[in-house]
Amino acid sequence: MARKISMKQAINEALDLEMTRDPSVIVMGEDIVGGTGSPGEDDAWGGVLGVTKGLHAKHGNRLMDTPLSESAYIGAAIGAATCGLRPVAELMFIDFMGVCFDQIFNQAAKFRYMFGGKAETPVVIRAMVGAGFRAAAQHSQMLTPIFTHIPGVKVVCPSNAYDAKGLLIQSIRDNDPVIFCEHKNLYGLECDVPAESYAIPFGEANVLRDGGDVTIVSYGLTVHRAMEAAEALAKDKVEAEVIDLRTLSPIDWDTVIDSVERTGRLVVVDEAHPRCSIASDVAAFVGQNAFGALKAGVQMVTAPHVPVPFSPVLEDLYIPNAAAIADAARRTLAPTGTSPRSIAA
Amino acid sequence: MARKISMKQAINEALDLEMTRDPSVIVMGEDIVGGTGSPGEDDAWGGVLGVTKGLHAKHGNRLMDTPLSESAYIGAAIGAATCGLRPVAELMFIDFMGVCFDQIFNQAAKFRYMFGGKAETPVVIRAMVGAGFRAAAQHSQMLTPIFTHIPGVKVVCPSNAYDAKGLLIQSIRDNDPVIFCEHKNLYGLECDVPAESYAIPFGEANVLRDGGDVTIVSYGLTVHRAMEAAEALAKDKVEAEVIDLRTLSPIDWDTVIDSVERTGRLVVVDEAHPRCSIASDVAAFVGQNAFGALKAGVQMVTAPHVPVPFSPVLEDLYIPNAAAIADAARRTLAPTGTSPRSIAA
Amino acid sequence: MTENPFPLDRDDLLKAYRIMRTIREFEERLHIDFAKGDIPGFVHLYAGEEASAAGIMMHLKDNDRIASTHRGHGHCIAKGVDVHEMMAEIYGRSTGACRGKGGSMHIADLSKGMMGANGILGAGAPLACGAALAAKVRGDGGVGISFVGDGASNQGMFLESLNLAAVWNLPAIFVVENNGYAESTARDWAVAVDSYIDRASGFGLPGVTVDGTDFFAVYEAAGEIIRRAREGGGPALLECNMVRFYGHFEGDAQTYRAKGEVEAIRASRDCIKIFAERVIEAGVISRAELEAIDKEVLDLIEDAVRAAKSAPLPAPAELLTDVYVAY
Amino acid sequence: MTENPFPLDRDDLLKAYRIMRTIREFEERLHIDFAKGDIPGFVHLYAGEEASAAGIMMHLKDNDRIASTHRGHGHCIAKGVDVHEMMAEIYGRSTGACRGKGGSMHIADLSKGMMGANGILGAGAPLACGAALAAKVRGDGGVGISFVGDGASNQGMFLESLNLAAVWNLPAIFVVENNGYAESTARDWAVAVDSYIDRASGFGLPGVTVDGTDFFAVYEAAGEIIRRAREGGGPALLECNMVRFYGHFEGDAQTYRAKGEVEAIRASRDCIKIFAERVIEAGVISRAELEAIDKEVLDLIEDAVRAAKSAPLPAPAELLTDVYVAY
Ligand SMILES: Cc1ncc(C[n+]2csc(CCOP(=O)(O)OP(=O)(O)O)c2C)c(N)n1
Ligand SMILES: Cc1ncc(C[n+]2csc(CCOP(=O)(O)OP(=O)(O)O)c2C)c(N)n1
Ligand SMILES: [Mg+2]
Ligand SMILES: [Mg+2]
Repeated sequence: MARKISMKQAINEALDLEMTRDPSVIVMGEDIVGGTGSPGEDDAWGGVLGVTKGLHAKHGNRLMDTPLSESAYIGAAIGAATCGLRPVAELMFIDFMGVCFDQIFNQAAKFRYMFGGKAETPVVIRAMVGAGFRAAAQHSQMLTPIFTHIPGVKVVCPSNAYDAKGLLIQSIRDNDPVIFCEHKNLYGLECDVPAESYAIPFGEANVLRDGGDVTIVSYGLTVHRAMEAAEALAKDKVEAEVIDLRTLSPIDWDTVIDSVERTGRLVVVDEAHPRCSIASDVAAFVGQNAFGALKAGVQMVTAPHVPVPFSPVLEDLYIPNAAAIADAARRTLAPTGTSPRSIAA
Repeated sequence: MARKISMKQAINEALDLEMTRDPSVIVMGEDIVGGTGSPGEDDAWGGVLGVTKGLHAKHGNRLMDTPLSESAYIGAAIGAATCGLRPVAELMFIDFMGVCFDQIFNQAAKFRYMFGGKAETPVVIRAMVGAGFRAAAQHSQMLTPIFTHIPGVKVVCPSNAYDAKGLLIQSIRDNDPVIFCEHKNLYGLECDVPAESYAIPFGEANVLRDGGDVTIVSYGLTVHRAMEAAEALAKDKVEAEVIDLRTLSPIDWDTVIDSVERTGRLVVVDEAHPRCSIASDVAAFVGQNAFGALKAGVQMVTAPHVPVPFSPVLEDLYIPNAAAIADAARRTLAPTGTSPRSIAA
Repeated sequence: MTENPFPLDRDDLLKAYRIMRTIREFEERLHIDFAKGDIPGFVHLYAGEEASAAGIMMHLKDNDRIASTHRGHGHCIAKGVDVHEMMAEIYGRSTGACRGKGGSMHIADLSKGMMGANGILGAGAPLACGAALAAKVRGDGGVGISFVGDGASNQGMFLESLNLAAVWNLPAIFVVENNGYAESTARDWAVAVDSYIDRASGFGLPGVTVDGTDFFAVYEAAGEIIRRAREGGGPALLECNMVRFYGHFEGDAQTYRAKGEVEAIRASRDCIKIFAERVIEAGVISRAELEAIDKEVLDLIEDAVRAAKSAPLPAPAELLTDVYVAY
Repeated sequence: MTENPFPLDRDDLLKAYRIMRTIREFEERLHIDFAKGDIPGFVHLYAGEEASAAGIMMHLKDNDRIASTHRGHGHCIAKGVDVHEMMAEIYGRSTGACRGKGGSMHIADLSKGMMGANGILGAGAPLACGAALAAKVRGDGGVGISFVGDGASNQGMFLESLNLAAVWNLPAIFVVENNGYAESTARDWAVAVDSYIDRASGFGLPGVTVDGTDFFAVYEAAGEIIRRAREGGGPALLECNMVRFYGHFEGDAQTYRAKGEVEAIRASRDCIKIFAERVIEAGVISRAELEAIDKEVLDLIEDAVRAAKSAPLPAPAELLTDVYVAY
């Protein structure tokens, strides 16, 4: 039975279902319960934006507030995962990875390989990503390219409530470490979501719109901008195929390549900075592996090579928008050789 | 006056010259003096591989050993830089960035932007990078893509003693934060280096070899593998142009594009993992901005998507080698459309 | 006029009062304007905690540096950052202290020795060590002060810094602003030790705990610690026990607090009221003098808000500037 | 036969001796073979520190977990990791504990409760908290033990873990193996506090300091702490003061040490000699019994080296396997 619920509710529901199903699932993070040790109400916050609200009432001590010590508790989640639990640790904002990255990239990501295949680390690290919240440079980053670069972790970034639920359930059941990226500006977005439990496999992109003229690939918030761009292009009789990657590592190369083999044109949209980004990753892979199919250079539309600004007027310019995406698509349709060099300051 | 000295000596000399010239230059790191508080000789280590050996005798307390607290002392170097010093902090292995990344990417990199242009942070973070030392997964990483992704830091990775000296002097004089990556397997490599002081500007790639058939772009250790590959190719009458990027952020797009516009073919070699790498970055940029010049898909030769293995037999397979580079070059010369999909597990 | 029993002369008492009152009105006004929807982003108010900022900063000059927290407005004002520039920054205007690029969580003014509010907990501690190191290398007698909340006192960066400052014998001071909560979580649960003096001792640092709602207690303890640091006596930790009048951030419903808690602390632990009563009772300052300051402060804040609202927004080109000195 | 004055029966005394002797011979042999150039990479020897590993691990079962350091061979052996597999690992062979992919710094055997040596200082502490958490959630009475050097005791991850373990009341134990040096740097310089008991107190943890060259002192202190943790009494810190017989890593010229220092500690602070003298003197174990063990251990090591050297190298395809369970 599907109802319209928000991405925030979908994530809450996925946690609830998995905690109910599997007693080895525990959930921890700063204020994810809220009010621990404080004199007022229990379950006072349910996370800084209320994503875990209500779960403590149902699952009790399997939800744990933590002291403000990301290395210690993210590391504890990782250590517990190697001992048979399935912890879901919330790193409030992905921007905080700088204080606990060692536990993620040198420990969780490498155990299996360093130990010759003899370890499993089924940990999920949930974190808010993305700009548009007027939260400035240290609370608005995307950072997906950094995690995608690292072998041994998987990287997930849903664009809607349906995917968020199914991908989070898969993340919890998955036997490898997963970085689960939640775009804070999508939390309120509703769509049809079945009440039942379901898992969406990793490495399967979603074709949101068919089209034969140009392929637009993205993930997270900018998927919606890509759809807007596709609608604008349709008015000009340009039919864009829009692909939502959903998981960045593993990534569904087949769907991307198959589409480009039909359209011959590709735009990759990424809310991350341009250098060594998901955009450049996809563009390069396609350029190497489907060069013969390309009728024009792959166009990248990314955030600029600058930190996220605070002022709303600047922040709104920072995030790739539909107009820029449509323009990039049009560039792929123009005679080749005319595209200007474009890497923002 | 040029003499043959090793990259290790060249780095030592650059530090010595700048400390002599500018009293605001201080140098800190774990055991960079060595033996602090210990009963034996002073200046006992000069760094774990002896790079800073002898500098303490000359410059005294402007070289400082630190406790084993990377966030605290790297952060202190950054804080001191905003107060007018020019600290050079050694992060022994770049792999340790996970315990101090916040100070680098959220603090040093963002101050100038967050503060509206009102801060300067002239700090240099020196760190060993790269594989081949049989030092396993946590002491052998490249990680250059992660820093290159971050706006606000500059990233330097010399391939030889001459460049190391000139680029380190530039790094110390530069007014922005610089991540200075020293490939540990190049420390012993000697070349002609003038005794005098000289600075090599950032963003100027070095064309090590001219050739009209294919362009090979790399940096660091794999530049030497690229040169070997070029020699092998020359035997087949294929003339490769070899470009050493030297600095990854800023990066010299002009030299790369100009070369590709002549050769029409590009191989990018990167010791980092493939996803969101320097290789994909360069390939994507060229694919977007010089598509018309390309006669074949840009080929990437990278380390695989796996941690660095310990066993020498595996580690030797891990690092991109000359044969793989030459093969990639040959692929660009084959009829298009035949290149196989290639992203190692 | 009676004799002055305080360690500050009349001018400095008036100055301290003006700082505290300015902080208070700044925050009260933000609280109102945020609720109206005028202000974007995360805003953490310092109301109730003014005596800490004022009591410490009264000892500092521009070459002394402070590294602040996410709750930084009070530190900024006490360290001399321009109130108009602060307000404009919070409104995201190009006349802001950071030209609108930083916002509430990143206000800085290095020319005043204010190294920045900080969105990352604990991050200021290493930076303040760096300021202290620079002062030590230059021998200019400056100090570096890091502010940290009770919650952030569990962050590795902060803990490492205690040891580093002690090992290097830096003129660094760590002020723990203990307001009892980290977001919604109680300090008594999250910090495993009862006394910050013990935590400081664990790193070889002298520690002092004071009632952070008592300006004079803060002022005297800070004075002693700062003097010692300037003279080469090394780092120290100062805990100020204080109260937070508003929620963790604006919009916080605060259901984790006890019923009546906020009313009670506003009534009995308002550091500005306590200060005012003391100086009036001692006969050193008159109520009228304080009220005159109150009025000036209200005008200043009103003027700052008006100016901020009518100030230009950053031009689109500003998006791409100020990333590097040169690139 | 005389009465046994020790807290272990004869079998356990012989077992403890065998563990220590095995570690010692393992390390002595690596020292020789490394100098010959047989062994690749960084190798950090545990020789001289055996009583710590043995004294603690004698209390543990396979469901108790330990997180080790870069100097991990002793912990591995004492926790029951197979010596042949260890040696093969250090030689980079496919028969190694990690199939040659980890090497000296990453030997692990989760089936024995050994969570891995670790190339990142302080990283084991959060992991051991995780093991302790898992034991607590399951209620299986297990403990998680983190080993850390004196140098690494200044790492933020370690310090945060002390607080976390106390706040969550975990069955976690932090063993500081204080051998006086971090690489070449003196502990007394780099750790700002004189006593680790004070550092533990700074996080609300009970701390105990013992002579780490005295097996029985370690054994008794560890036993008490571990028992308490198993019973829900929470975490603790144990400092073992010990000596390092070799350099920081193989190849270290050790000019930072005092003249004669190594000879002196080998003569007077050899934990194995001290143990042997005590048990022989007490008349509980005979010299001949110990010598028999010595011989068996030598044979074991010789056999392990021979097997390692003739074991197959990893096949090229191994480069790409074992990154994910499924991808
Ligand atoms: C490294 C890091 N972790 C978490 C947060 C999210 N966060 C912001 S403020 C806060 C609570 C801080 O409490 P405290 O240090 O006591 O300061 P207070 O807000 O009480 O002034 C948290 C958890 C952050 N900004 N940085
Ligand atoms: C985070 C991190 N920083 C630095 C190093 C480099 N390093 C390896 S061992 C070592 C000294 C460790 O000293 P201690 O903790 O006392 O252990 P010991 O070697 O004496 O057993 C250093 C600095 C590292 N491996 N990890
Ligand atoms: Mg607080
Ligand atoms: Mg040590």
